[in-house]
Amino acid sequence: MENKYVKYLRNETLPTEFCVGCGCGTVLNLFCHVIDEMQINPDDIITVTGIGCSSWIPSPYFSADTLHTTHGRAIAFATGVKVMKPGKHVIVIAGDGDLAGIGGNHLIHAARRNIGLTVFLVNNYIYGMTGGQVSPTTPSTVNTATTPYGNVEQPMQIAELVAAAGASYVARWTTYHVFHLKKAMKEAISKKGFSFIEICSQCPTSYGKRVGKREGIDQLLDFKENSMNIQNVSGMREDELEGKYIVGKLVERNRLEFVDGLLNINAQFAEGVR
Amino acid sequence: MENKYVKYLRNETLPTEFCVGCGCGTVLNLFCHVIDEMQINPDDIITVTGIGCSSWIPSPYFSADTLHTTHGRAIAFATGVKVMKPGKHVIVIAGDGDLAGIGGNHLIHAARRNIGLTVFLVNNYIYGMTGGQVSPTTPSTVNTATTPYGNVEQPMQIAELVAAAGASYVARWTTYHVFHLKKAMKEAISKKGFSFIEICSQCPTSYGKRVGKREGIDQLLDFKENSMNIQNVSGMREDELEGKYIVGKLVERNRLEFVDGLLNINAQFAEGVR
Amino acid sequence: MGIKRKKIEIEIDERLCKGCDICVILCSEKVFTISKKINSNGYYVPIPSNIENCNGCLICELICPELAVILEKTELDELVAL
Amino acid sequence: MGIKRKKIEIEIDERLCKGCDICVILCSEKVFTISKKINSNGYYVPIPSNIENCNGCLICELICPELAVILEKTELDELVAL
Amino acid sequence: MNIRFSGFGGQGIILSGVILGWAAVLDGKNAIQTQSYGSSARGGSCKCDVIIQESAIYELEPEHNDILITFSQPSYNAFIKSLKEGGHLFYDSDLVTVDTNEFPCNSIPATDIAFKEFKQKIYANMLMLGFLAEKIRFIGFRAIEKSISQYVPTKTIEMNIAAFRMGIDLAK
Amino acid sequence: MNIRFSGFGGQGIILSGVILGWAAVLDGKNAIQTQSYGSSARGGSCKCDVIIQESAIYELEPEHNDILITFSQPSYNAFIKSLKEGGHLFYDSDLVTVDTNEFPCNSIPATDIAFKEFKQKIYANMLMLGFLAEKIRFIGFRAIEKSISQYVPTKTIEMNIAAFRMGIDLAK
Amino acid sequence: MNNQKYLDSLKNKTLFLQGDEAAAYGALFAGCNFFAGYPITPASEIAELMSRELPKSGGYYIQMEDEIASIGAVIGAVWSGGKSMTATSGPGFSLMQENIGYACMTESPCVIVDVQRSGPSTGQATKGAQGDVLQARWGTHGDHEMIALSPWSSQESFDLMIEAFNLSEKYRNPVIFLLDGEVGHIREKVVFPDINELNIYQRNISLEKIDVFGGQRIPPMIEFGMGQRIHVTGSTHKSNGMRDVSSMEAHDTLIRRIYDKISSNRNEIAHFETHYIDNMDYLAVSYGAAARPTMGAVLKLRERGIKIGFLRLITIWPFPIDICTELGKRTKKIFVPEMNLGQVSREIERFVNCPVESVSKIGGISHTIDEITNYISANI
Amino acid sequence: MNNQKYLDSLKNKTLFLQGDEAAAYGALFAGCNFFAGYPITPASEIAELMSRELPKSGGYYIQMEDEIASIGAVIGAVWSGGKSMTATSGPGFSLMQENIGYACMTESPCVIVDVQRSGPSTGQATKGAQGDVLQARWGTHGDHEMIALSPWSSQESFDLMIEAFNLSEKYRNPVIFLLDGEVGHIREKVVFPDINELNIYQRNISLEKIDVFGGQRIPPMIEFGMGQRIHVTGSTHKSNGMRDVSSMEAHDTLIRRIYDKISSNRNEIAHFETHYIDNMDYLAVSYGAAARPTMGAVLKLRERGIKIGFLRLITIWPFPIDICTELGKRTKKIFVPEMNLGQVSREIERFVNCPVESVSKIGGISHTIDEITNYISANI
Ligand SMILES: Cc1ncc(C[n+]2csc(CCOP(=O)(O)OP(=O)(O)O)c2C)c(N)n1
Ligand SMILES: Cc1ncc(C[n+]2csc(CCOP(=O)(O)OP(=O)(O)O)c2C)c(N)n1
Ligand code: SF4
Ligand code: SF4
Ligand code: SF4
Ligand code: SF4
Repeated sequence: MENKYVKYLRNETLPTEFCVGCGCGTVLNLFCHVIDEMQINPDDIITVTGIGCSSWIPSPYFSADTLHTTHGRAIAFATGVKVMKPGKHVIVIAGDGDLAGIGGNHLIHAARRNIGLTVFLVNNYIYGMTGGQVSPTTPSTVNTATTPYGNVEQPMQIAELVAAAGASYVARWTTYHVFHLKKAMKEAISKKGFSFIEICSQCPTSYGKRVGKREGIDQLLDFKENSMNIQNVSGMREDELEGKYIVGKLVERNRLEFVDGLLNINAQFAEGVR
Repeated sequence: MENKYVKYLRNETLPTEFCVGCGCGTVLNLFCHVIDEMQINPDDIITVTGIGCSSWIPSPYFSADTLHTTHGRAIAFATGVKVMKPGKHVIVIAGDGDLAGIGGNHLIHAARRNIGLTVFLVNNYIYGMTGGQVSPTTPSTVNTATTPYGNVEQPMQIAELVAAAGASYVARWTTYHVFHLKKAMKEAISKKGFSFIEICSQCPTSYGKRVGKREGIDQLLDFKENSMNIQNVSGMREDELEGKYIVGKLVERNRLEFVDGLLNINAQFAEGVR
Repeated sequence: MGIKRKKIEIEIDERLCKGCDICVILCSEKVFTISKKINSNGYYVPIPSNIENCNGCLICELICPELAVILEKTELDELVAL
Repeated sequence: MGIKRKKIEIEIDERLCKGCDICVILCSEKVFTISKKINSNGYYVPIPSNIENCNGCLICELICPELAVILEKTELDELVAL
Repeated sequence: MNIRFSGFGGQGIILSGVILGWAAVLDGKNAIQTQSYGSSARGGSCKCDVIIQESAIYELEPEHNDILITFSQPSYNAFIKSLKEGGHLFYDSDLVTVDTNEFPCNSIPATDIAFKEFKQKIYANMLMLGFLAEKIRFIGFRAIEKSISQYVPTKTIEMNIAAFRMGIDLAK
Repeated sequence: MNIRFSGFGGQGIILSGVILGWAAVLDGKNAIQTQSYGSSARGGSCKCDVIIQESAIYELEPEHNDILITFSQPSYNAFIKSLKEGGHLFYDSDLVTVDTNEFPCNSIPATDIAFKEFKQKIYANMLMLGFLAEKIRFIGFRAIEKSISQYVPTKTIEMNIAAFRMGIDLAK
Repeated sequence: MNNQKYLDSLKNKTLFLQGDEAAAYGALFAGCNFFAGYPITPASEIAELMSRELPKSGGYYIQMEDEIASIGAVIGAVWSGGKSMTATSGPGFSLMQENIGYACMTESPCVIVDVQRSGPSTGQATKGAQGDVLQARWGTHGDHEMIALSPWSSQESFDLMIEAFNLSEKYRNPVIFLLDGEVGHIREKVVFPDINELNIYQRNISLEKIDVFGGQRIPPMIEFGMGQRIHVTGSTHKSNGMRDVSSMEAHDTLIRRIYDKISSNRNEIAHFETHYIDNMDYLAVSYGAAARPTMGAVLKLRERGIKIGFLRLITIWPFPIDICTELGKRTKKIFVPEMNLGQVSREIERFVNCPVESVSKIGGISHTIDEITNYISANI
Repeated sequence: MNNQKYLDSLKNKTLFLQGDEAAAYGALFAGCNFFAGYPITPASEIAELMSRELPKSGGYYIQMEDEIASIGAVIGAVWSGGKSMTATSGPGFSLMQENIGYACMTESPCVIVDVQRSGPSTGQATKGAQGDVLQARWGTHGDHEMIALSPWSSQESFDLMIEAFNLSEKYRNPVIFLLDGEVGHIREKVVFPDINELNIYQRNISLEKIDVFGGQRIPPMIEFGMGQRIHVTGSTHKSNGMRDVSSMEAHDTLIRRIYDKISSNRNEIAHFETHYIDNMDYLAVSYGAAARPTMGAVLKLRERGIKIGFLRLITIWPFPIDICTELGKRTKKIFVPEMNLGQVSREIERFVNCPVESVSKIGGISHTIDEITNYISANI
């Protein structure tokens, strides 16, 4: 017998190559549930991804059209896809290093442009695939393969940044919050315009072991214990929020979607050159 | 007789090549005043810049060490400069296209890293040097050389974005606000950590003429009439703020400066390999 | 509308499970126990030994990183079932 | 501490001025007037024709994009000056 | 025949060249037009070259010109050297002071006339074009007028052609 | 002599190879060590090759191995083909089932012993190294012990050497 | 208005166009319906024209945040049914290199215009050059082949752009359109054809499930949204598109096929033009802007009785080896006027035994006819 | 601890190091005090070692947001007194191309390591290759020369890195350190020297005001903070550094000087090693990883009585033309084993008249000695 959501996967690629207990699998699992519950035909989905463990969630596992691009460029490629296929769900899933590190510029500009992509950024606080180098989201003071004496940089607050850049929908959840996250994924996919979820996820191999959480479950329990809903944090000091995962919906608003904007222009010429 | 601030310029490069009435010259002018009033020896300044009209403010005009880099990369180059010369004032001046368009990723990461650079972003709402193509800050609906039927994108709120990215000091002023801007420049230069001013500036040649403001003064008067201090806008709706320039200081806070962080690590080895 | 009774079946897909034990630990009703049996990929697949305790919260099925938890929830109409 | 009296001199640097007239228009005291005289670069350099009206706000000097406004403000101590 | 138009950005220099080049094509000749652009189009001198030939044109950037038209002192200074021996110089007599008598000179105060007659300095270029076309009869007036009407904004066609014709008259 | 260590990531496979290679160098021989890494080090089989020779080593990736050490069934399956005729197979008898009798086989339940004797499975690799070193006497025990003490964390040197020596004993 | 109507409205028109503009119109005639770009001198005119014309013909123009994003969007559009292109100059072309390799690896048909300017680095931004010829071939990492074309006039810029799209679709490879700042900015007469008489290569699309990345030398494409759930990756992949990054065979098969599909069709892809080669002692080889004064010089030299032939390259990559080899045997010396320090001249050296002399000129001003004439006269 | 003390602590040590690690230690011995990079397989080990060791020697490590930023920071550091480097692999190397051109144009000494992996595009990320050899020469736009070195062992990786820094400083040019994934990841014995006995080229810095960008073939540098208010730009500049983007002469003078400072010193920069060339019928040419099995094959072939010589290139760019030309005259055929589809073999073709045969292997596994031996045996 098989889990009924496995039908959404490319069966020949299973079991996944993710490490034991990796959160990427949970994101994949939830994504299947969401597609199922929303009754979306995978033929109407185009997934776009970059390079990194998290990028493997859609590529190769999820069975839909899949564009596995270069490191950091998923959103740029997805922009071309969405413009030519505005009727499809164009869904980008990739890592923090990929989308917010090297790819940060495409992220903020796509949010600003409000192009109708759905982006799930899997933030595992590290460069997983390359073996555990510091990422833009690695908390300060953590030792990684390239911060052997502790990280002196501040971690990026990606969801807040994307909200400031102009996205139509922004939320943050962790892989522990499977019910909330599932709901948020549905909202994000339904939302017209640029929608974005930062998913805090465990990486036992490359991150967890560096913070004394060697098993996937250890980080999950950390998510469980240290999450706070965004509605409850206003007024709290930066130091009070350290080590906390601020979850919840940050933004939901309506603005002109980019491809609609282009289509409006083209419509002006529908009857002749103006 | 000569204006006494001209001594801060490379005299043989004058008069500037800026168009008549361009705001870049005002930024240059104010910068000279600031250096003079702060009694900073230009030998202690290293200016770093990208490609574009605004990048010409330091290069070639301001007489200090000048690193004129590739388009969008000024902050990346400046990072190497600051790490090796933490005692110097490393000042980046460039345009919106350069620093927030192609260079947006370096901008947000430098802000996050909180490296002690001072960045003056001259926002003229257009790609000036290349002849008036749409920029990430061009207001919606404006016709440019590459948006002949109106811009369908939303303009980027750069100062807000840099604030969200983690900068230590963020302000926005216009070239009309010479006194405020001068003061802000001083604050930015004095501030430890990443400091940033978005300077709204007129570009009669490439932008002004497209919005019916053909002379530099026309845009200056627009700045004068349509600016609102950030302290007075909270609670206002997006549509009420359209066409307004929100000026003032957005952020001032203290965080560990990046190069200090590196120096702390090196200090641990001052007496031997640990 | 009658009272519903739920019938739940749980199985773990041996082919897919990697023995991370997340289901074991996060199940509030302790439905799963760690096994000693290795599957062909070298992983210890948990055993859903206390299915009767399951409250149908679905967390195991949703959170399993390998889509290995097979959970079938059949809702039986009490009136009919009686 | 006595009362200060300001002496102001204004000149425009012909070499640098590009005739944008920003100083002319933004000066609240109408110190400058547009000229008909072209400089060697082909620009019309304004004339600081009403220096006596100057209130010393400095905006012309600060805002001139060409650093062409030469403004000398000498503060004379009233007591000494008397 | 190599013709160079020169002056400040905003004086319609490049448009003059494009119109002339296209007129030459309409007249059955070969023509290419090139221009200087970018930062030098903002501050300093701006130029626009047109080569017109019966035969195929293989040269891209003429070293020397047969005709130089200039609307500003800096551009005159910069380009007078490029004029061939025996070449013709055209200039706006209000804006340019000529310091050589090597060349046959033709000048009108085009900008001033334009402002006086058409209320806008911008018509100076068409005035000069007419003046040039009459002085050096190498492209048919018809072709030039057709070219003008294709390149200027529809609303200004009439004015531009009027200016062009006035230039012709001034040359007579 | 080409030696391949193989198993899962986390079993200390690569460390074994590095220690052996360095020991060979300490023993005055030439040695190179290579490993597979990256994504395949996470999921599937992981391997570490060591080439030891008296003469200079020009080959980089041996096609065939003289010795294969394996700690998992998948890696056994993957690499048994790489073993030369007459090559020696070493494996953890609890984790690997051998389906051929082409090769001289040497096995101990290293992981189980490690867990029982040293409370941690991770010492299985040093047990196996000792076992191998005694069975195939090609590198001095001294050199190996010196290499171990340079490569394992200071606090675990003693335990690792104890495991190594127990491996030797088991082979006697 | 759809593409057909739009193109009908341009039928047989004659215009006075810059090489850049002609290239853009060529793209529209070729069926280009997606352009993503970033402004840069001297290529911005292409973007500007496309932003104005594409909406009229039912296509889409987007200005991206940089050149990397531009080429990314272009490739994304290709797989979503677009005929797509971008245009840039040296600095942007350098930035695009990683994703140009991706386009090669995924066999994504698209056209990348590089309007070459005087480099390296920012160089002389407003001056033309031919300094990116070898970069067009070798700019991205790893083994690959490349198609690159270089027109010498506005009319050829138009015509060749259609050919660029055709080759790109036919060989499923990116095509580099190597304009130079000179040709890009000359304005000259261009005559448009009747679209109905043009030969536009239609993308070879399979409606059935097939191997999109192997099985045949140039497999047909399947696009997104066709329900085939294709997998496109720049990692080494099997013929069905699925990643296989550890097998030597998978890599060898894939890369050699991609390589061979171009190099084995060299003679079909390689366009050139010859003049006076039947009766020559010397040979001039040139292309793009430099070919014009070279042609002028050849005419002059022949007038003077010097027996010189002329080979004008139109396709630069894959390099027209056969014609070079053959002509190399029949000439005492080859002169190669180029606006660079000698790039095509190097390639020629591989195939001939006679001396090859680069007549190089840099600094943004094209050779004059006299310069080339005199140089050749003095060096024969 | 300062650099001197740190290096003293490493004096005469023997370690078992990967080629990557050896390269990093080489850089530390050469005085490298700034590293900016971005992780990528198979180059990450260099960054990791530098992040650990640089602080000990008083230097600085920074991980940037991408490779473009990394090379940018490296160049910024150079002008601020740093001896600086970065390390990447193909995808990152492609991204760096624009700023590598900037480094050439501004004559900024720095070292860029490219640990080549199997491409194009993402290819086989964990497999080694030699596919970026021509990219190292031509990857950036515009005319430029390049220095590139390629070691074949961990020890040479260490030694050659010191040479890389020396050449970079001496010629004021970026140096590409062309490691390959194979050599980068082999672990073998490395013996460190005594720093005091090493020849470290000290940057030529002028304390007086001089022309930093001209006047002499390789002008001394002036760094930021010396009170000289220098002007550094990637646009065409006069010898004093000030931009001059319209004069042909300024460009021609600058670019030809930058070009000639490398190419005219070709024989001083070009290192190679020859074996058995005095008595040969055939010649093998190789470098980097492929040179090892080639050496093994040459030994085997000679044992079998086949008179084959071996030229191992250490410097790839500027290409060692003279030795190739000379040996080309004395051999019937040249065999070039490379882990690519033939890159150095193409360059050799320019200079010899005998047949040049590429013995190419791709797919991430290096040639075996037998493969090369058999190939050569079968093809002589
Ligand atoms: C241009 C380029 N630079 C670097 C790499 C190497 N690389 C592969 S994945 C990765 C980062 C992975 O981190 P993240 O995106 O956070 O994904 P994760 O593996 O942590 O899920 C990097 C740097 C690459 N493939 N391409
Ligand atoms: C990589 C690269 N892409 C594009 C360009 C062309 N370019 C030069 S300046 C510029 C933009 C200028 O806009 P901005 O930075 O806003 O400065 P402004 O001229 O408006 O002050 C561009 C796109 C370039 N030089 N390099
Ligand atoms: S390295 Fe981390 S992110 Fe990657 S598969 Fe393993 S646990 Fe998951
Ligand atoms: S184009 Fe605009 S920004 Fe550039 S110099 Fe002119 S006015 Fe200033
Ligand atoms: S959560 Fe899934 S993979 Fe983990 S032990 Fe349970 S069934 Fe197995
Ligand atoms: S503001 Fe300056 S440049 Fe403008 S007119 Fe006045 S003095 Fe001249």
